[in-house]
Amino acid sequence: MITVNVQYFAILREQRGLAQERLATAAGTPEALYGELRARHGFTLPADRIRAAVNDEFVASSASLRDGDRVVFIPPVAGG
Amino acid sequence: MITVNVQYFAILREQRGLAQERLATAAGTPEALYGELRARHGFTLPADRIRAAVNDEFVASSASLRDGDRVVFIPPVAGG
Amino acid sequence: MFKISPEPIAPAALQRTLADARAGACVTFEGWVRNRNEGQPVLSLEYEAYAPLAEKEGGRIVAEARERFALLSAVCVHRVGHLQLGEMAVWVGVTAEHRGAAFDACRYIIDEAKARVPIWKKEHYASGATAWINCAVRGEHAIP
Amino acid sequence: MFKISPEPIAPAALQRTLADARAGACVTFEGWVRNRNEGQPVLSLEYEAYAPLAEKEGGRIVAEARERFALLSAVCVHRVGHLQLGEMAVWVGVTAEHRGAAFDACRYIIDEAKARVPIWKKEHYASGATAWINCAVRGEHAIP
Repeated sequence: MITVNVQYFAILREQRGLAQERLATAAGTPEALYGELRARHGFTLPADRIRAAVNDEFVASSASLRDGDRVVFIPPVAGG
Repeated sequence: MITVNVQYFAILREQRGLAQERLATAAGTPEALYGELRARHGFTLPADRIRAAVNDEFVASSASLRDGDRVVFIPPVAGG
Repeated sequence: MFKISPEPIAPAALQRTLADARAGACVTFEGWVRNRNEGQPVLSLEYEAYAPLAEKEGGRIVAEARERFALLSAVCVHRVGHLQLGEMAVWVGVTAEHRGAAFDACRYIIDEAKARVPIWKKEHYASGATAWINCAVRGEHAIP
Repeated sequence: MFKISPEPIAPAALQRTLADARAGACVTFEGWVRNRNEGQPVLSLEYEAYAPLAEKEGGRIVAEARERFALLSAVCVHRVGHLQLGEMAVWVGVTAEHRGAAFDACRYIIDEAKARVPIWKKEHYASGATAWINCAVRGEHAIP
């Protein structure tokens, strides 16, 4: 188990009901962690429409998570 | 013979040394009139680089000139 | 330079930072909150950004534009917060010796920013409904 | 709307005339007097227009842009007189619902204006020489 900090934005923040949380997980990748959180919180966006960032950089969804990482799941963007 | 008003701009104004003049001519078209004035005043631009306007509208260089027309010879433009 | 701004964007001040005696062309793009989207009346828009990564990714886009086009300078500022109709959501300004590079770079920056920078917008409709743009999923009764 | 202006161009006031609740995009182009042209140091520029026909032909260009692109509004103002480095020679502003039309129309207007509107410019060089741009002829020792 590792402990990570997860930040939520936009539709994920609303569906989770909070902007960040610290949690323990057995997930080794952003993809696995999103699957776990989606099942727990009913996120509507499927994994293939989400990108991941760790410590303020984009990463592959299969990247390895480490203890203490700050993880952000990025819904489809819509600036401008 | 007809009498026309000719206005000069930019390089033609400088080469003519004035901005407008009233003159009598036997020229029946802007092209003929430009040829006459070029010979008289030494305009450097050849006729094929000049466009003509009569009474504030572009016209063909072969258009008919009429008594009282206001004629402008338009050097290559360079706005912006 | 790419910045996220919780304050209203001040285009005149931004444009003054672009002044350069070598510049013959300045192209700007402004994105304004408009009153309709895909046929629905819109009342207001909320913009939210993941600011640290948005500024990094935006900075990369501006750097790419400077590599691809013969620019003198380029700036993009994106607003966050709850914006009313007519307010400015994004400003892009570029200068170049010649206009072709300025137009191409300005468009490159806004196109890439819209596609890549982690900013989201939520539309508030006259009907009272809201929708996060691009976040609807098949089967939902939401804005496609 | 296309105007010839002997006074300095006031872009903020012009841009306010473009405000429209339907507009999502505003693209502007500014042409500035730059300090070099084709390698020669430039000190200042004189612009001269055949104003009545320039405004007619410019108005036709703006009307063409409105026919070709999905615009909400379009304005172009071209300065005349003796301009110093950094001064604005021309301003084009367009609004549209979507940015593609705004970029395309802004570029169309400035490209066509430069090619068709009877405006001339004379460059004053550091050397003391001057040249009417595009008016050199073969055999002259002038700026090509």
